[in-house]
Amino acid sequence: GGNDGSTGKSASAKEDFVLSGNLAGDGSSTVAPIMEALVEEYAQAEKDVKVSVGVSGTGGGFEKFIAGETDFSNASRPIKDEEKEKLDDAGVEYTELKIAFDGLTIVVNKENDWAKNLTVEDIEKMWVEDGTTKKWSDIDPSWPEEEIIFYAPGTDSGTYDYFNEVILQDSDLVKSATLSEDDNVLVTGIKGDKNAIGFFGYAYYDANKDSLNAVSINDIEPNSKTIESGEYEPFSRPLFVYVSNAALKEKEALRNFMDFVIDNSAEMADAVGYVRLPVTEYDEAKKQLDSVK
Amino acid sequence: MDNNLLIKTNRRIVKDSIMKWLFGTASFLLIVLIAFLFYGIGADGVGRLNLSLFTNFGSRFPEQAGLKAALVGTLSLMAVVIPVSMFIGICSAIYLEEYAVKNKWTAFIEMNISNLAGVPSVVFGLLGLTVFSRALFLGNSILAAGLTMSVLILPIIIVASQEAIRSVPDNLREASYGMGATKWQTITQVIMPSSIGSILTGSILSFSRAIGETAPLIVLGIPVIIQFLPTGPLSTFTALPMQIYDWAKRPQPEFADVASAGIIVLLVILVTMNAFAIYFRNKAMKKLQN
Amino acid sequence: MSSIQPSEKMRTRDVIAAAKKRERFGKLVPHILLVVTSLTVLATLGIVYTLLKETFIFFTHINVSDFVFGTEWAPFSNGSPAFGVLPLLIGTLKIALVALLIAVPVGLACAIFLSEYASPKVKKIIKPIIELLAGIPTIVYGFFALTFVTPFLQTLIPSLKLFNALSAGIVVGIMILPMIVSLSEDALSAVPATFREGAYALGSTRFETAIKVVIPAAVSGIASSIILAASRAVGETMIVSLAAGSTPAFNLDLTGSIQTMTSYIVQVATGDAGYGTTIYYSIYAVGFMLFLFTFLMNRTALYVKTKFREDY
Amino acid sequence: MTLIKDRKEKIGLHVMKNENWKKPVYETNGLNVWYGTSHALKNIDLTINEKEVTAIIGPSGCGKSTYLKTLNRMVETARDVHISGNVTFMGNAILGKAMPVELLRSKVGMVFQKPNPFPKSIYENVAFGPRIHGIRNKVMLDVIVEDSLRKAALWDEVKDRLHKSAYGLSGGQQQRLCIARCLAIDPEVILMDEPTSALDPVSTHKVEELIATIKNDVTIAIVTHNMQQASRISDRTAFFLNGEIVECDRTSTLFSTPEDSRTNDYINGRFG
Amino acid sequence: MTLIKDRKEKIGLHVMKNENWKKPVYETNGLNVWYGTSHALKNIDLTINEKEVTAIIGPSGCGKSTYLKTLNRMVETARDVHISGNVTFMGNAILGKAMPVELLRSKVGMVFQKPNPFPKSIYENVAFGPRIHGIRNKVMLDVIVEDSLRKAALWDEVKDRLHKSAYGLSGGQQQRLCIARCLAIDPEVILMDEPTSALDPVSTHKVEELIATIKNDVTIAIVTHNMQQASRISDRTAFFLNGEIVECDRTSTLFSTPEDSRTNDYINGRFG
Ligand SMILES: Nc1ncnc2c1ncn2[C@@H]1O[C@H](COP(=O)(O)OP(=O)(O)OP(=O)(O)O)[C@@H](O)[C@H]1O
Ligand SMILES: Nc1ncnc2c1ncn2[C@@H]1O[C@H](COP(=O)(O)OP(=O)(O)OP(=O)(O)O)[C@@H](O)[C@H]1O
Ligand SMILES: [Mg+2]
Ligand SMILES: [Mg+2]
Repeated sequence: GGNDGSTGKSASAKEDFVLSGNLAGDGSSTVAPIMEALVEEYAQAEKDVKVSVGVSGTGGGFEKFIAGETDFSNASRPIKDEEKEKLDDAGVEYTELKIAFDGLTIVVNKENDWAKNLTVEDIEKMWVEDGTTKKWSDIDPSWPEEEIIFYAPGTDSGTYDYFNEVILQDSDLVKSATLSEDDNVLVTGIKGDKNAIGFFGYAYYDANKDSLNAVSINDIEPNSKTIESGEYEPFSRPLFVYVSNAALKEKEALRNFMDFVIDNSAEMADAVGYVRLPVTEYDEAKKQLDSVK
Repeated sequence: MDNNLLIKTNRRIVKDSIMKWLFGTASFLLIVLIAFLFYGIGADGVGRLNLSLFTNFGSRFPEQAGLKAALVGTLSLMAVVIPVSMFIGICSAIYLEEYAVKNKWTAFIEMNISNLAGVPSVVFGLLGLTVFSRALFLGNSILAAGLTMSVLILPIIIVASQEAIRSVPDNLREASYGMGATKWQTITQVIMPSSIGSILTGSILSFSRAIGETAPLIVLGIPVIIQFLPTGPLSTFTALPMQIYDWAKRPQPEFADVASAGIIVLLVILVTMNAFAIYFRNKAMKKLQN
Repeated sequence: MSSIQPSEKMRTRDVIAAAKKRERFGKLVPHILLVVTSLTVLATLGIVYTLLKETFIFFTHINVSDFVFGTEWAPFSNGSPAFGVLPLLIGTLKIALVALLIAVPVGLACAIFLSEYASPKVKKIIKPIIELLAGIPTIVYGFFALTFVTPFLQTLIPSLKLFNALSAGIVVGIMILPMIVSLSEDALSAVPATFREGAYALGSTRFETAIKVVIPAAVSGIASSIILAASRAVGETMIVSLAAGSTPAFNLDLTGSIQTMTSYIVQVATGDAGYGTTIYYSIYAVGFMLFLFTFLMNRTALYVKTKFREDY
Repeated sequence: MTLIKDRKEKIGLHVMKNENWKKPVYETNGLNVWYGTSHALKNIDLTINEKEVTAIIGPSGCGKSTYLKTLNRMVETARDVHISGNVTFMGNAILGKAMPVELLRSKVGMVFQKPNPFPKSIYENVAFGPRIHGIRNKVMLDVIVEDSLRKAALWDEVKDRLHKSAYGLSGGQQQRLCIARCLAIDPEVILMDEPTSALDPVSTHKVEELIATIKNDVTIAIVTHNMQQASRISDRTAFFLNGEIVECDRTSTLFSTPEDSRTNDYINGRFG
Repeated sequence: MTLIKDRKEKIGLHVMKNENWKKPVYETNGLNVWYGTSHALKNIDLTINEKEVTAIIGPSGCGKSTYLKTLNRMVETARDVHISGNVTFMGNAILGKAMPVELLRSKVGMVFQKPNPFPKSIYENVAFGPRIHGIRNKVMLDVIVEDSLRKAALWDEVKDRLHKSAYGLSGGQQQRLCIARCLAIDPEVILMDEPTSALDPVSTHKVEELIATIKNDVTIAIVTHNMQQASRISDRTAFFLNGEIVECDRTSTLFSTPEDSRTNDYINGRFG
């Protein structure tokens, strides 16, 4: 438990007091890289505030958040109704903060010189299970008559959830797809197979640009600009931090840290391969934070 | 010489040599495999083995990422695991070997220990989460993880200690009792000094298991993003295998090298511990060799 | 000699007083130790309680027989989530089977070599190295499987998927090897030297002695070592999570991605599934299943070891 | 030797006034010992006299060791042992709860067939007994260790390496060390179970000499398979067979004119 | 008996024509054996003659077992053993690579101090040797098993439970079973290392009788610590001390008029 009391003004005799305390967060591993960057920077600024962040997944994070074990929870999807209910039951009030976009990127093998662009409908046709074996030529007759090899994030991931929401719409994913919780594994898989296609977070594409091709969606190519502007639609999803109001009121350090998060998320998102939100979103978040008094 | 017998015997000897060669090759292959494994895992990480790996906390920059928190965390974890598991383990072994009368309860305890030894580590994680983290309000502290790991290796320590105590020759016990020593005196002054070497051997091997176990830590939800060192047993922390697991999942390929470097560090710790275990074993064996 | 008279060495009064004091303490000791020893029972109770509590809730959502006999495991499916545990069970068995196919022959060969052929010097070198293998964290093995074994096997079997039961099974086999080697070697070494002497003196070769005398005499120990190793393979988590994939498969194919009971637990523990959902409770049900499974295997090992022990 | 006399008077459990030559130390009446269902000792009646050497002979498995171990109740450390009958030590019944075994054993030393020094230094081996009986004083321990090693005729051989491991000693030296270890607790009786059967001729000779010396101060019961040894060193000899006493008499009598033909057969090597 | 004779003629390693009474089976010249640095046998010269019983006596640790085990090269199974010198068996050098140990041992049986039957049935124990030497034929095996058990004077006691575990037998029966197991490979020589020291008087007697019978067919070398046994059953006796041979002579001569005073001391029980 890292939520033992934080004493903001212990050195109140001095003018510039030193913040201290323990802050605990947990949640999505997708949010982890940006969170790590933020924590790393914050540790330089406030040496005595000890922030620890786990990566138990969005659900696991909420579980702890509900139990009152954490001060904030990272999520790669919006909170679910079940979780809301449990939070209500536990009497935990929270504030939802958006901190960055993760561009969900559809990628193909470097040697794939045909699939440069796909429409949302194409994607749907490819990825929804309908009992047939899918070939590239099914999408466009000029494309090779070879079986498509699918790679996708594990079904228990926020990325998958999001894909589900925008593409599958509660139909099932192609059964032949190779699923992995580890996105690096997907990268490796797609690199190794000419007929492969897959999707994962933009950060993983960003780190492997040299060896993978990203597919444009409806002629919009994924890059930080198109994602930030929302043009790369509907494949950019927001990443969230849920913070406990009670803890915010109680812990000076938490408020300080959250301010830091809002102020620096844009920069850190760029740094670790995510995409910053429009400035207005951060201002909105700031307002929300300030309203918790 | 009788030719027939000679030929038959020679044929049997050839068969024996073939089998020896076969068995020997199997053993040799195993060794090669280990070398291969070490090389395969470690090769990528050698480049990242520098001082900053040990003095830095985790970082978003692969070249700056370090193990400081994980290393200290693992050491702190062991600071809980070693005394707790050894105390309970040795006490149990002494009880079972020296005091227990064969009744249903001790038979049940023995059965229970052997079963516990076979419980998958991930299940121990679930135990730790429910009992230590939640019911005892220890959260994901060093203490919670330490107790979980202690329970996990406890059966190994008990069994190893039981064997060590059993291998103390009876004539030493006889000598001690014959002098009028009580049971407890015999245990503390004869049996323990004679068996502590082997007990340490078994314990060290089980500690190396505790150092490398990942699944229970994952289930406990041990954090990986930490920029500070633990301050006490109730502090949150991270541990080597968690850190390695996390790095290995990062998008940037450079992090894979950092993970490899972390694995090298972990393996070096294990090899060192095994070396100590072997040292203690040899010493213990020498001690009882009369 | 010093001025102290040896006559003062030990007086009966002191001896009796000291003996009484020790006796009082001595009587307490076994009780204290018994309490400490009983903590292990508490640990088991803790495990059973932990698992059962949430498993019961799970079974208020899902029918027991649907769980135990169901052939589809699709907890995240949007249309029709299914919680039939058999695919996980089959995945687990595939891993254990491949692992045993690797570990039993190699392990026994190695154990026989060490106990019957190797000189003490060679044994003294090889045994610690093999023990080292036992100490390597399974997460390390997991990466080994994924980055080394699978690519290598793919050159032999082109149809092999990136995640597959085969390479995970092989590496689990390597992981349990030291267990088989060391326990079987113990069993072989425990066969009294007089049996070997008897056989050698009749002109048997080492191989004949091993096959006809030593192994039959140690068969219960060897069998129990195999069962214990199998139970370890069943409970193995990280190798499988990293290298075998996470696609529950109800088939007998070894080249494709599978999911085991353990890797499902880790998947949910690190994944984004909602707290309080059926998925959340399902990991306890699977955990309980796993616990029962390994429990039965350990009981069997113990039974084999004691029931079929040759009394020499 | 007067030193020892002094101590003895102060310690005696049960002080006997008339120093009769045949004062019994141990009296055994109708002793039966079972290991589980196997009847190892059957109705043994035997008296062991003070400051005599009593030899116990008999073929393997006849119960010699069992009898000896009953005398200091070590026999009870085996599993599933049942004892009936009566054994008194200096007039006190030793079986049952009457006397704590630790007390009995601090009055009765035992030396085993295989020398069994502890894996400790020579000094620590000898000091072990006094220490467990509560003597902490370093000077006193030094005195006891030296005294005991001298009496065991070992002092000169080991005085320069008191703090080296006892396992560095030869088998014969180890056995004498075990005797010294016994002497350090200043026992009334020393029980010896084939103490020389693992020793070479020279060491055997030394131990036999030692027995001859210490029997002036200590009562000795010795099990041996060597008939000549029994006749050389003992005052009285008891012949055991199949868990029973066939004959017990003055050694010279038993070896020259045994009453029982089985005794005769045994001492003439016709079996065993 | 004729069965055996027949077989013997077919197999005989080194056929000797003149059936001289003193034909040597084993000749040992300048044999030295070291265990690591400890010199267990020093310059042994000894001849073992055909169809005689040669007894080897001496105190514990003098090298008796080591010598016996050199004769079938079992000594090499110990760690770190060095051997020099020359030993011939029926004229063939047995040390070094010249003769495979398996061949030597199929001509030389061995019986150990503690009976060591395999954890198999009585039948399987006796059939073990013939089987590994390639005899598969059931009828032939039956004949060999019965023949060997008869010669070991055990047939009548076990014929109704041939397929029961050998562990159901008493110690004495087990020892005779081990002798039968040896006889089944039809050896030229049987080496016996204190074969009766773990047996009761009656069993000892039976084994001694058995030795007296089979010595008509087989050469026997026996280690014993029982001087009377040596004098009862052996033709020649060798006295070992500290790894050396002190004396070797006809048994009657050695026991009545030993040349060496140490022999005299030993056989009169002055040590050991
Ligand atoms: N701990 C034990 N459990 C069961 N039986 C035992 C035990 N110790 C001895 N016996 C049996 O009791 C009988 C007497 O044994 P004991 O050791 O007293 O014989 P012994 O005369 O000392 O023989 P040896 O000369 O071989 O030492 C033997 O039959 C033996 O097998
Ligand atoms: N395997 C071994 N390793 C090292 N030393 C040994 C080994 N076997 C015997 N020795 C030593 O060699 C010497 C001769 O031993 P051996 O067994 O031949 O004596 P023995 O005459 O048969 O004695 P016993 O009557 O006790 O059986 C002894 O000092 C013994 O300690
Ligand atoms: Mg005895
Ligand atoms: Mg011997």
